Amino acid sequence: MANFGFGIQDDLMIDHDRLSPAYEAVLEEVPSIAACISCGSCSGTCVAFFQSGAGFRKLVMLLKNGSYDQLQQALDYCQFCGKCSLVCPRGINTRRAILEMRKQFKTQGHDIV
Amino acid sequence: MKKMDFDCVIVGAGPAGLKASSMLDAEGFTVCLLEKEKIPGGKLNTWYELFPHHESAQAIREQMLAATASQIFTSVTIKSISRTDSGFCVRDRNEDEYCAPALLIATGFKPFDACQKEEYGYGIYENFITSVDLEQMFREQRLANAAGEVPRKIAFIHCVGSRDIKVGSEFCSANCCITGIKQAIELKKKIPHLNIYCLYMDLRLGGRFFEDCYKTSQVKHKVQFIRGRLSETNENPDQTIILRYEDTLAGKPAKLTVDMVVLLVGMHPDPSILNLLPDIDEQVGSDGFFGDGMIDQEGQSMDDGLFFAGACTGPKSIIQSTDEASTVAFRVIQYLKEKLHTETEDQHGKLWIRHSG
Amino acid sequence: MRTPIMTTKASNIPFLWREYQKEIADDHYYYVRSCIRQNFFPGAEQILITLLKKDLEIDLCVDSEHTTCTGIAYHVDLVKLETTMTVNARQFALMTEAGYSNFLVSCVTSFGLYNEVLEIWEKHPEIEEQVRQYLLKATGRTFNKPKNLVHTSDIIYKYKDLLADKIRYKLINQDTGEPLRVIDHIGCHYAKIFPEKGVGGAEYPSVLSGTVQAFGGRSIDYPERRMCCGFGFRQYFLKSSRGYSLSTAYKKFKAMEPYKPDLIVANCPGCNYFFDRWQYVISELKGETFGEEGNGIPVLSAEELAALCLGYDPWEIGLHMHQTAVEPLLIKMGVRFDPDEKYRGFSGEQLKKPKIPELLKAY
Amino acid sequence: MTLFEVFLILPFTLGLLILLGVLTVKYYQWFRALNPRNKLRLWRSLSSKQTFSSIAEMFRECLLHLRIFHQKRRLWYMHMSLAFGWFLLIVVGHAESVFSTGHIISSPWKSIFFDYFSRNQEAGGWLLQGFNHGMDLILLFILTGLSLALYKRINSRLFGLKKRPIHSYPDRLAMLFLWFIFPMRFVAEALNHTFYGGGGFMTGFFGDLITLPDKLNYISDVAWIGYSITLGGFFFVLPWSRYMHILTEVPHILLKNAHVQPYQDSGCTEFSIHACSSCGICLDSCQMTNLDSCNGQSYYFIRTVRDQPGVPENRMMNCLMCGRCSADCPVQVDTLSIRMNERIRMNDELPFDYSYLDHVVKKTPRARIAFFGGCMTQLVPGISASMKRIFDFYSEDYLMIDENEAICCGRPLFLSGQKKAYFEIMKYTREKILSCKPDLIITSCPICLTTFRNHYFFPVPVIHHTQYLESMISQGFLPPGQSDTKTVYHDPCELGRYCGIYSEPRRVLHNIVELQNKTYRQDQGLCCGGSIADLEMDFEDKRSIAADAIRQLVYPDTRVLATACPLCKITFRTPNIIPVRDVAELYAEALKISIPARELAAREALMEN
Amino acid sequence: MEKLFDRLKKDVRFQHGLTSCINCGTCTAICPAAAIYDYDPREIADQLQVDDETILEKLLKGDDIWYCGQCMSCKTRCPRDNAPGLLILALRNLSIETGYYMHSPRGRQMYALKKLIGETILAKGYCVHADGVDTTLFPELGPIWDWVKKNSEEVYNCFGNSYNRRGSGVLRKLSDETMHELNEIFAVTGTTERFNQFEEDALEQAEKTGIDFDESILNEYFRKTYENPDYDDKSQ
Repeated sequence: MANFGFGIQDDLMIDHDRLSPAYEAVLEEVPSIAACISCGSCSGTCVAFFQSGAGFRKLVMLLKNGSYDQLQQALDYCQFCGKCSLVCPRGINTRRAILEMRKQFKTQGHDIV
Repeated sequence: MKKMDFDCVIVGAGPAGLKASSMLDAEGFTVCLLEKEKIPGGKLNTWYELFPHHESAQAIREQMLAATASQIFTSVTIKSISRTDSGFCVRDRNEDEYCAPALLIATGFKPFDACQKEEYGYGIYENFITSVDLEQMFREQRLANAAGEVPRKIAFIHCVGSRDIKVGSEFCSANCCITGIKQAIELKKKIPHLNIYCLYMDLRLGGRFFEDCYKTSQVKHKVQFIRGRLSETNENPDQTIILRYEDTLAGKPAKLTVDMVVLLVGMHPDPSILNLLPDIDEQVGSDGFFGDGMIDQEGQSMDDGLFFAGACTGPKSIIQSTDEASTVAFRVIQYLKEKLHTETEDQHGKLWIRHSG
Repeated sequence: MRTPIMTTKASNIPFLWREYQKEIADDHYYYVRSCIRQNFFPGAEQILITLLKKDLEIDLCVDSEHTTCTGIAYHVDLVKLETTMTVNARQFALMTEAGYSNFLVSCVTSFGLYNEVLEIWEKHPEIEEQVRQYLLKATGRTFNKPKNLVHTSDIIYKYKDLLADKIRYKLINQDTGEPLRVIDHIGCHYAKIFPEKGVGGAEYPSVLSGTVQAFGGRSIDYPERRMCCGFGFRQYFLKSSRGYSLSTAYKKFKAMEPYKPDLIVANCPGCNYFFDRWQYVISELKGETFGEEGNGIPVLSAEELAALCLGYDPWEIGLHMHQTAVEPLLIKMGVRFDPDEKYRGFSGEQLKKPKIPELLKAY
Repeated sequence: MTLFEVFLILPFTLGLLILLGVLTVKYYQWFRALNPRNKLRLWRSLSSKQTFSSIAEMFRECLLHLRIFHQKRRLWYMHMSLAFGWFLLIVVGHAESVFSTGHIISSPWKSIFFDYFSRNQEAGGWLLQGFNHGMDLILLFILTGLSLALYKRINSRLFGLKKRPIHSYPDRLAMLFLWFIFPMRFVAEALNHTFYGGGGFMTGFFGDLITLPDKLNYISDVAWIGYSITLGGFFFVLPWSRYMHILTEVPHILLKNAHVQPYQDSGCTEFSIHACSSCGICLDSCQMTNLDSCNGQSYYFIRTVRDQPGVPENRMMNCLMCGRCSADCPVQVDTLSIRMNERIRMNDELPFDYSYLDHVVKKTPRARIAFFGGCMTQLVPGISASMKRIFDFYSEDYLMIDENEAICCGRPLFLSGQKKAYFEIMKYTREKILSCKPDLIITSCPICLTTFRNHYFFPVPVIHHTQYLESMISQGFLPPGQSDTKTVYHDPCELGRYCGIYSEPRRVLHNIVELQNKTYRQDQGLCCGGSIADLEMDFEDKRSIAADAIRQLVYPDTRVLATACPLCKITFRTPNIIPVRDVAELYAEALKISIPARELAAREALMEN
Repeated sequence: MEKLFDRLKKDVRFQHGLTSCINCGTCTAICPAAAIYDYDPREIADQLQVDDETILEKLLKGDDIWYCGQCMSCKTRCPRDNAPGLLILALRNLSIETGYYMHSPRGRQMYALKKLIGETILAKGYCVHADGVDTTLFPELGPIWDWVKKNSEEVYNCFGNSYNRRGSGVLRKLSDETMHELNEIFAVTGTTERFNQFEEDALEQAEKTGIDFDESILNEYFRKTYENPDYDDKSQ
């Protein structure tokens, strides 16, 4: 095939039609994550935020949108201190959810989509 | 061609009108309600259940009708409203005249015409309905898309015709958010396997128990809330709809395919009454609703016997408009008492008859 | 104490863009050309003149001294706004000197730009004044603002019914009798910047679809319809980011594929160029063609379409300069044409045929 | 020996042999599984005089159950009567047979079925009579306990148990046998008396009531066989039931006194879980028992560990780890360690990456006191602010280690079972704290304190801020202010049960406010419900536990609830019943003077010049 | 030194481009660039709502502003009548005026564009001219273009018969007066100056990175910036 010095780039658009099995799995275990209102209190208080750049609300979002690679990286930074669960206005059991996410990616690794 | 005299004429037999009338005739004043539709009840006739407690709109309507003893004239089309020395005279198409010292406007609001928001494709693609249409569906117990199938994925679009300079409405309609959530819950109750998405910018759930509704919809009914305003839509060959928006929390453009789209249309002022009223311009705010929305209610024309109540003075929930109606009714009563008192100085009998009755 | 309240808004009265018709003058136009089109589809440029002069008997001033509007340079941030405005002012000056007041633009980028400039002057008279100074200083010219600013596709739309009576070939498949499925693509700067400057506003502009229907075709609505062709100015002109342009166009092609279009009509020279050439590139890169049996989907501009339907010779319109072959369309429409004439030069000699792409068919 | 006798003995002997066989095998395996260090510990303690106290304890706890006695008297009597009574039955029974036969060593059944074998020999004087009566007395003693046990099934409240444990099937079967053993013995002996005489006051009396023709005498033989079968059956089921504890408590006590913990030691774990008698007292002490959702109490947890390979997650994770259960446990099973083992087994391998903390740890100025607030304290700025003020007041040379850059002590990771991750974090935190070369480390978070004490091995002393304040007071630096606010102090789990700090905060409070609960019972503190150890509970449940705890703690006229743990403070805030203050905050208020002593000194110096 | 924001506010495109942003994201939703680059017009509009010099400077020095494709779809959609597309123009303009554009590999490409388009305009009066483009720079022009180039006279003269000659047909040659006027305009309005700035900055950069640089249009520096702006970021 010819080489033009440029090519067709893939689309970065988020496809909300694509389901996220990992999200379903976590939701099964921790139904309260459905109550997230993305207020960001969690990110504000997170001790690892300056590094991971992802508070709990973003973890949930990444999980929902199925961007697992980013998610995994951010997950590994979590120190599990549980401040997020204390500040959460919706009383979400964040630490349990994060534990569950870690499990998901330990067992299933990158290849779940 | 007949002339009828009352103490107060109320235009619009919706929640506000009915509430006000019931309070007025409790005080012994003779009131008439003018309704342009065939039956009284106003928007209550279009709603199915009311937020936040899912009360039946019909039941509420019956209660309100039962509460009032006033004369209700239906299918009245007002031709003109004129200010006479003894108050107001409302003339309808067949030249009947309804005259009274006090005139209360409770004409309510007009749902935004979603066709104006063309990029959303209402009226172009078949699987688009507005929240009003959905209420209709609920009442007729037929929830189906254009092809007559039960939908599997539905999206609710918030702020349609609200907070949008492009369709000339920069105000927030205040009630669409909760309406959407209420309808989402009702849908989920009726169609358990339905996937529901809400595309919102902010969720403005000021009212009491609204937040509870919101949380229930999330946790119990698994309604998914996506923060982003719908930008444009297109139809697939199979008549499903592609929604284009940004997931503003992720900061990336996103798309979603659904069987059916519900547009939560805003509450717009009803212009039909505007040009009928005398010296209208100073009665209307920049957003097209009556009154100035000031806490200082004197802004409402106490002095000349013209009153406004309900959703015609700004987006309101039913409870809000009835509340306003009762406050306004109270002022009407005061007004009438003063006015009739001054009248009685020349003709005493009137006052006596009135208060014996 | 009563507070004064503003009066009610006129914008509360409902109004549908779809039914919106812009003002298009009947006659006496000053014509400015498009850079891109002159290079890649010169036939379209030329045929329009004949079309207007001969078929519609419109008085058209074809000036040889007007320059580029610097639109491309402006959008790739090369020239300053002042420069662009002054250059445009010069075009207006030429128009004024020629004694015209209706400005006919052949390029959509220019069209958008002229509108923007006029808008800016409208809102900021001081800027207009300054530009007048610049122009005077640089060229000693003065100008009046055009009364009516239209794009070539507007005129064709205006007279579509009149043309429809004259046309020889309808947009109908001769074998099946079915109307041709036509994709219409509106250049972004035609109405997206100023909806009121386009026929039918920004969302569902009817400037092309209207014409197509008048000529008997069926205009089809498809996902990504309102998406940009992907020019992206600097994105395209720099090889490093040309992928942007290609990918965007590819997205559009994929979206229109299921509707099996017979023809793409665009009113913007750039869009024409990209839809024509990217089909070739995609075929080379991905081995993928979109039309029937590897022919690709023919791409025409409004002018070319009108001229073709009116029965002008395809080669006179310059259709042989398209990379994506038009012959399949001609055959469908039953246009009579002479394949041997395709590559005949100005001097009348038969030129050597161009190379054939690997996959995309050419005749 | 007649054929019948063989039949009589067989079930019992078989059961006994199987029991002994299984027991030896199991114990051997478990002992093998002990990790070497613990083996050594065990030998050491066995060879020391520690052993005697162990034996004493065995007598006290295995037989007399004194710990239960201190908690619930009725329950104690039930357990004690069965355990001690049976013990006596065996011992006295043996003595009886020894006495009657003459030889010291006699086959067990001789004593077990003594009355059967001593048929047709006429009463051997008053002593044997005495034995008979004694044995009857013991039997009666047991039967009363048994009847209580039966009644407990109907109404456990009588025994002070909120909830009756729901036993597993093998347990129920074993229990069935157990219940029948003594009635059977009673019946057998009674019938024995009817036909052959003998027996004591009770069996004799009931035996006389029954009047049957002599040709029916085989009935008594049947009864004896029944007795033997129940015994044998019980022995047979025992190793697979909770009654394993009867015997396992012995090694468990030995291990316990040798300071061998089940933490990360499968052998000791086995001994511990089998030493659990499933008495259900822990159900009672667990604050989550009131929540209908909960099934993670130690009783159920340990049983699951014992009976099935994998423990379901909610059962393992749904626990506050407050330690109330192990504190109340009559057998002193270290439930916390066992739980940790399970959690670690499940979550230790989870991925993590803390390399980024390299940037966090940086050189800090030297300071005498390093104050580590901990994550939770950051959400309760009042504490650290007060501590600052106090330090300034006493013009200490201190440094707020994690004021700007928070870093977790790692205990939450540990408690969730992610041990590896925990030790990784620990590296950084330790380094960060020591970076200021302190002589003393003070933390305001009991959670951190526990970790520091258990794993950090700091070269310098680590204390809780209440201890610091207490030392100040005992040095005579009494805070000037003394308010009469009626205050109740709540013992944080990790401060009390984990670190054994009870008196210090009380002494501090006593000096600054009107403390209402000066006296306290060690280990009886409640949990606020917010424990980071629990990963299952919903927010609502946590809140209800907190509310419940507050109600139990405060008096009608209490104005302030004082505590010494930021997490407790946060959790107690949620039910919004009573203002919650930290000891430090109250102390800081007591220091009314806003100018720190340092400045005062400086001024005085100025005056002098 | 005048504050950056005050300079930005002077730009009419900024005034028209931003009233107030409600972060609804309708612009990003249909932005072709956002679907291909890590780029979000909403964020840019949002960042410009506060007069923060540091944020603005970061924008001017960064890559983000150079991703926009100027399709202006955003203007149509915005419920508050903003136009991120115009903001971008204003930002790029300021970035060039302040010289910050040289901080971004994508900004530095201005030189290549000046070579390609700017010089064509000043030389011929067209933005694009057949003589300037060929299939080496623009391979997608395809075989047909090679054919056109080979027989340009023959092909173009069919349409108005004035190819590179005086006349009124396509690609006619513009009179010297016209070209002079055009150059004058560029000079008067300051674009000529800007072109020189591009040249100087490019030369400086070329020396810094040690890449051949000369007057010829296809010099190495041009080729590098044109084909891969990140050529020198690779080493870092």
